[in-house]
Amino acid sequence: MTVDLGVYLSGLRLRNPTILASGILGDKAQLLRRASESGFGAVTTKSFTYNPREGYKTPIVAEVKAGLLNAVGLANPGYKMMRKIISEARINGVPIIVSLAGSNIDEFHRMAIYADESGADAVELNLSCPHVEKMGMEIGQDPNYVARLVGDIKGSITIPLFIKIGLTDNYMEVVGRALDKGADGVTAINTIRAMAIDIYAKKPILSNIYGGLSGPAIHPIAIRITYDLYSEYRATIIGTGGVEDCKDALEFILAGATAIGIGTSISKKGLNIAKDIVRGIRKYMENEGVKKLEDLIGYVHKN
Amino acid sequence: MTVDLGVYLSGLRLRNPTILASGILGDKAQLLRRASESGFGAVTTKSFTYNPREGYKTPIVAEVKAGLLNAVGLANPGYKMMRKIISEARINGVPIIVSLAGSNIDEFHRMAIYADESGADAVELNLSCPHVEKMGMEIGQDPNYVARLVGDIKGSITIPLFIKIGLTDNYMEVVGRALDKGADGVTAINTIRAMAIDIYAKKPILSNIYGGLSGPAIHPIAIRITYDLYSEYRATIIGTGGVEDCKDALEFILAGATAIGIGTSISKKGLNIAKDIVRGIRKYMENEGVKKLEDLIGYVHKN
Amino acid sequence: MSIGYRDEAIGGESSYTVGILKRIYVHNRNLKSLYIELNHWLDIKPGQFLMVWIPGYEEIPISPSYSDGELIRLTVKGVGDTSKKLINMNMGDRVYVRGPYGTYFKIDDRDKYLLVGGGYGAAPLIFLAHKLVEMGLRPKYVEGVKSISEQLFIKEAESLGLEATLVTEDGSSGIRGLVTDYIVSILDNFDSVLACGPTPMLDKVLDLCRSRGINCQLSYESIVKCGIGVCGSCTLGNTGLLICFDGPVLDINTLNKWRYRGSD
Amino acid sequence: MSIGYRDEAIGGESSYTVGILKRIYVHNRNLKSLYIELNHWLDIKPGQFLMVWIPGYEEIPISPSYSDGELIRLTVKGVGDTSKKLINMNMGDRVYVRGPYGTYFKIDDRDKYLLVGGGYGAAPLIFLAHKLVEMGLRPKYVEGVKSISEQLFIKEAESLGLEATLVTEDGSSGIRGLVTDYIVSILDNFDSVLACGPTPMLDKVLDLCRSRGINCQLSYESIVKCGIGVCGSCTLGNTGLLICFDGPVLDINTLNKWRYRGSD
Ligand SMILES: Cc1cc2nc3c(=O)[nH]c(=O)nc-3n(C[C@H](O)[C@H](O)[C@H](O)COP(=O)(O)OP(=O)(O)OC[C@H]3O[C@@H](n4cnc5c(N)ncnc54)[C@H](O)[C@@H]3O)c2cc1C
Ligand SMILES: Cc1cc2nc3c(=O)[nH]c(=O)nc-3n(C[C@H](O)[C@H](O)[C@H](O)COP(=O)(O)OP(=O)(O)OC[C@H]3O[C@@H](n4cnc5c(N)ncnc54)[C@H](O)[C@@H]3O)c2cc1C
Ligand SMILES: Cc1cc2nc3c(=O)[nH]c(=O)nc-3n(C[C@H](O)[C@H](O)[C@H](O)COP(=O)(O)O)c2cc1C
Ligand SMILES: Cc1cc2nc3c(=O)[nH]c(=O)nc-3n(C[C@H](O)[C@H](O)[C@H](O)COP(=O)(O)O)c2cc1C
Ligand code: FES
Ligand code: FES
Repeated sequence: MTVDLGVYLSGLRLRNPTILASGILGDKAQLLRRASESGFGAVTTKSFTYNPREGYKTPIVAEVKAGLLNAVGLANPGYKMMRKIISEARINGVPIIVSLAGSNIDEFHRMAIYADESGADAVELNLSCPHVEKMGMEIGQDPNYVARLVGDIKGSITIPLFIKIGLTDNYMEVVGRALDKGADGVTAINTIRAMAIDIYAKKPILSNIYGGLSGPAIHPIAIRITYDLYSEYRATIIGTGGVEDCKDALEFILAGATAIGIGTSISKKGLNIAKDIVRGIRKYMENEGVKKLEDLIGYVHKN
Repeated sequence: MTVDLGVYLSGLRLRNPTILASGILGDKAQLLRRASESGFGAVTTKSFTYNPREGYKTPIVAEVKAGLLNAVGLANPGYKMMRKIISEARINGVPIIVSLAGSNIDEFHRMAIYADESGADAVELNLSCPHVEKMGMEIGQDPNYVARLVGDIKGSITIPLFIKIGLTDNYMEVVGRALDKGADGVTAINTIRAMAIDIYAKKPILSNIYGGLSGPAIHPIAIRITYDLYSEYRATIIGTGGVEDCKDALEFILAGATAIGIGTSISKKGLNIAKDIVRGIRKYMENEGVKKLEDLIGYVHKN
Repeated sequence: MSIGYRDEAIGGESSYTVGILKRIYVHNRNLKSLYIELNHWLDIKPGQFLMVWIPGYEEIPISPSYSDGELIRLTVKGVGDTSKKLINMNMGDRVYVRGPYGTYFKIDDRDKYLLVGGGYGAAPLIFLAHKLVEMGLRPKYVEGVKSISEQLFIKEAESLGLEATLVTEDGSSGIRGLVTDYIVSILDNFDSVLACGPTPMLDKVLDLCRSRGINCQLSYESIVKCGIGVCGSCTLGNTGLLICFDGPVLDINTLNKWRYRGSD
Repeated sequence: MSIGYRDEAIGGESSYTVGILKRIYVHNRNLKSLYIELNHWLDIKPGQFLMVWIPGYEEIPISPSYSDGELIRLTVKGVGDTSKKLINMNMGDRVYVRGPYGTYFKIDDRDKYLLVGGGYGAAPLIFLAHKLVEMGLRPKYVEGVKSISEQLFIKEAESLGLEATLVTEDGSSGIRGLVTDYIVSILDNFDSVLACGPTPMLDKVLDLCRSRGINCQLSYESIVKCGIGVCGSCTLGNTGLLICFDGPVLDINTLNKWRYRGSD
């Protein structure tokens, strides 16, 4: 049986549903290119900010039992570098999604237009960084702000627009408003604000004290949010959080995701994880008699 | 070196900081008694509701990589049974904390008074059950409601009052208001709403679809919340979430917890986990030259 | 016929192991043995139970009546929605199992064992009989049922070379009466009784063993919901023993320590 | 003197292994070897690195110059805040380490090895020398430094029974010049070069080996922040190779595959 793993993500054709999540190896062209070569269906850049950012001092990560805490601090070379990065990163037509983290609507707007002009295949607005002041959760929690932001940008760019949300009380409202204003899809979810203390040092591990929790810990929460968004809005979703194997990925797809963001597990398994997951999904489809992966999107809502 | 593991929890003397978390084996007298005998410093009952509840149909739990999902559905024999349970459960003076889940202020009020009259050592208001409508998160997210609730009950009972919170956007405000109204402490945190899908069954596993995520997954989030509450309010905190060993417990104490709730890990290690954790904490204190455990409470804020 | 796929092939872990119904043996309309192939190997010891889920129905605890790790046999009586659905499944249908959970029968190869099963409680005992015979032991197998139509594993026990006795309440076959009455006469020939069945039967076996100072291990039932020792629904009588965690197989010392006097 | 406690005693896992400074060897005021006892055993292979954290300071990557799993030796040059703090620690002070991370020198016991260390880059090579000698091999050990005051492990290499050559830029001891110039003359006697040092030195070694068709494994440095292959800060030059994940030890085939032409 030949099976089709390709998906259409708001108009973008992906050869398979795996996407390199934003911030993982994503601020250098050669790493994005390597991710594409390693089998990802699309790649996301690290979030660009208006001005370059050094990021936080080390320790910027803390390994916890159920995942990873990070406080990289949006280290990036500034949005002006994206043109060069996009052109050098492009290979074999693998779509490049540019992630943006502005500190106000104007910054977001300019960066989005620049991304469009620079050849990005889509833009993802990071509304949910849990450890950087003014560029994080506060934005994503305000439905009016998000609606204005999306409305504003949507009128100025030609490529698909995604918003990236985190776990907030009102994500349903925020996403609803964003979709109303023309957002093409939702990336769910970002890391969750958390903390780790070393009991011998008797200090928080991260130099920034707080970090974002990712990995297996957040997977069941991301599944819930994906399920909710699909159930209510039939939204186009990039399900992200704790994907380590094809079962985690398939859980997202059944819940309603069109594609799957992969981040933390790359630190254990390297970029080849995309190939492994794709192989697993193919095998699953053969076993379960599913010809087109797209038929599985949101399947639990129909079953 | 002799070390003192006893703590004062809003006036209650605990021989050690471990507390059986609400809902784990906690609706039967003989199980609460067994927990006390097994070494817990205090025990919490399952949340009582006004009327008896059957709970949800099975599956009520789903094991995920980073922890456990549960949707027990607040199964309990109704608050009238608490008197009998408390009297049969009492042993060796181990404090019994009665957890309450009302669907309105009146229910909470009546149950709290009844708990006080029935010999409970403290009352914990469950404002954060993530999978039962009208008895859950909606309550805990409304600072005005919580303030009224706490003010109302505080005037009517003589025993310490704790509120149990979950992960919400405004927990700082909610707790601040509750403390203003005289709440004696905070139990942080409850489970986080989440979901699991079986990829072969292609259905949500839990009969209730949604469940509460507990275990290692939520530990770094609970640490963050404990840290925040201690940092801002110097609150008395029962740190709860993903405690599997003495390191997890000590992390809570250093972050600001006076005592430690233990739930999910009992399914792996049994009730003897309390003894193991106490032994580990003792050893740690000897090694680190700490005479009184109370000296470690909130230590990272001073270090 | 093969299972069609192996779990390992796709990678990753699930909560449930998938089982596919391969063969059905009908003891009677309401009591069947289901042979189920698993999509990955499980190490199940006689006495332990699985939580068996049929999506759309509930999840119920079942102690397999046989397992080689990949092929398991569940012997199920239809008593309610889920168990009835289970015995009315079709070939090729799937069930989802998690576990195994709980304690199992502990074997000491010097012992002379008496295995006593009541109703579908015979399930873990015939599984155990296979293991004992593999170890070179020759336990006696006793099965107590209401009537001949409920007979389960007498032939299987005999084919293992064991002395097997059927006791029927209505005398339709074998010895007439209650299995607990029957074993009184033979109890003194054994070091240890291993039993599973309805609670009143087990309580009676416990009394008999207590009064004669004979060892026993009893597999009790109760309402198992979580199966993993957190929900508290499965206590045995008034004890603090959890059937899913401390049991289902409980030995006489544990029962004595908890002063278990039988569930009324 | 003992470490006072063992990690296993209290149970559970931490992110960091605690190390206690037990002994300091001063190569010079700005270059020291720290002997550190760990509170639990780590399996560290020569070439791998640890992330070393001093609370209040940063966390930096260090490749141990020796490890028996419980006692490690870090040979550190003070270049910035954290490394300077590290070499100015007192006995009994603690450091926190995680890892080991990254690749290590792969040994094939038929090979004739040339070990070339530049500055503190000699650290993983002297560790490797110990292992090679244990395996019964006799590599040649070459150390290149600016001046005699920076000399590190020549005596240690000799005490292992190895032929060891010191090359100083200023000629204050041993052979005068650049270590890369020195090895040109002897390179053809070896099957494989294992080297660690400043990037320009390694780039030169790579060129030499490429032009002569000699195998090499080179341990490169770059800015390591996460250490676990997620942050992307540690790429080698313009390649997509991560020093913390694909490296630090990279063999010539990998470098060729990525068309690595040296970092400018
Ligand atoms: C350790 C253990 C091993 C078991 N092994 C077997 C076996 O090998 N074969 C077999 O046929 N049955 C076995 N059972 C019993 C089986 O689990 C119940 O018959 C089944 O749960 C009933 O579910 P139902 O939905 O069909 O019926 P329901 O409509 O739920 O109930 C019918 C009857 O079963 C009892 N019951 C309901 N739920 C449970 C539950 N979760 N646990 C226990 N009893 C319950 C009720 O009290 C009622 O009497 C075992 C039970 C336990 C605890
Ligand atoms: C795999 C590996 C093994 C190493 N082994 C050793 C060793 O055995 N002994 C030793 O003395 N040093 C070693 N280093 C170098 C050591 O990590 C740096 O000297 C240290 O990070 C500088 O930190 P600082 O805070 O003291 O100085 P900073 O003030 O941070 O910087 C001083 C200099 O070090 C460079 N640098 C800064 N941060 C890093 C970083 N995270 N990684 C690499 N370079 C950095 C800067 O570019 C600058 O030139 C190793 C580096 C790597 C990558
Ligand atoms: C080291 C690291 C850096 C990250 N940086 C960003 C970022 O710049 N922008 C963003 O939107 N998300 C960022 N994230 C979040 C991830 O894109 C992803 O949403 C999250 O990690 C959950 O997926 P995972 O569990 O597969 O890692 C980062 C995550 C990690 C671990
Ligand atoms: C099976 C189960 C039932 C629970 N029932 C309750 C409850 O009735 N009331 C309550 O306040 N919390 C309840 N909780 C939440 C726990 O008390 C605790 O806050 C949470 O599980 C986090 O701690 P843990 O990670 O140690 O389990 C329940 C948790 C579990 C796993
Ligand atoms: S079934 Fe839940 S504790 Fe036993
Ligand atoms: S240091 Fe972060 S990827 Fe290598």
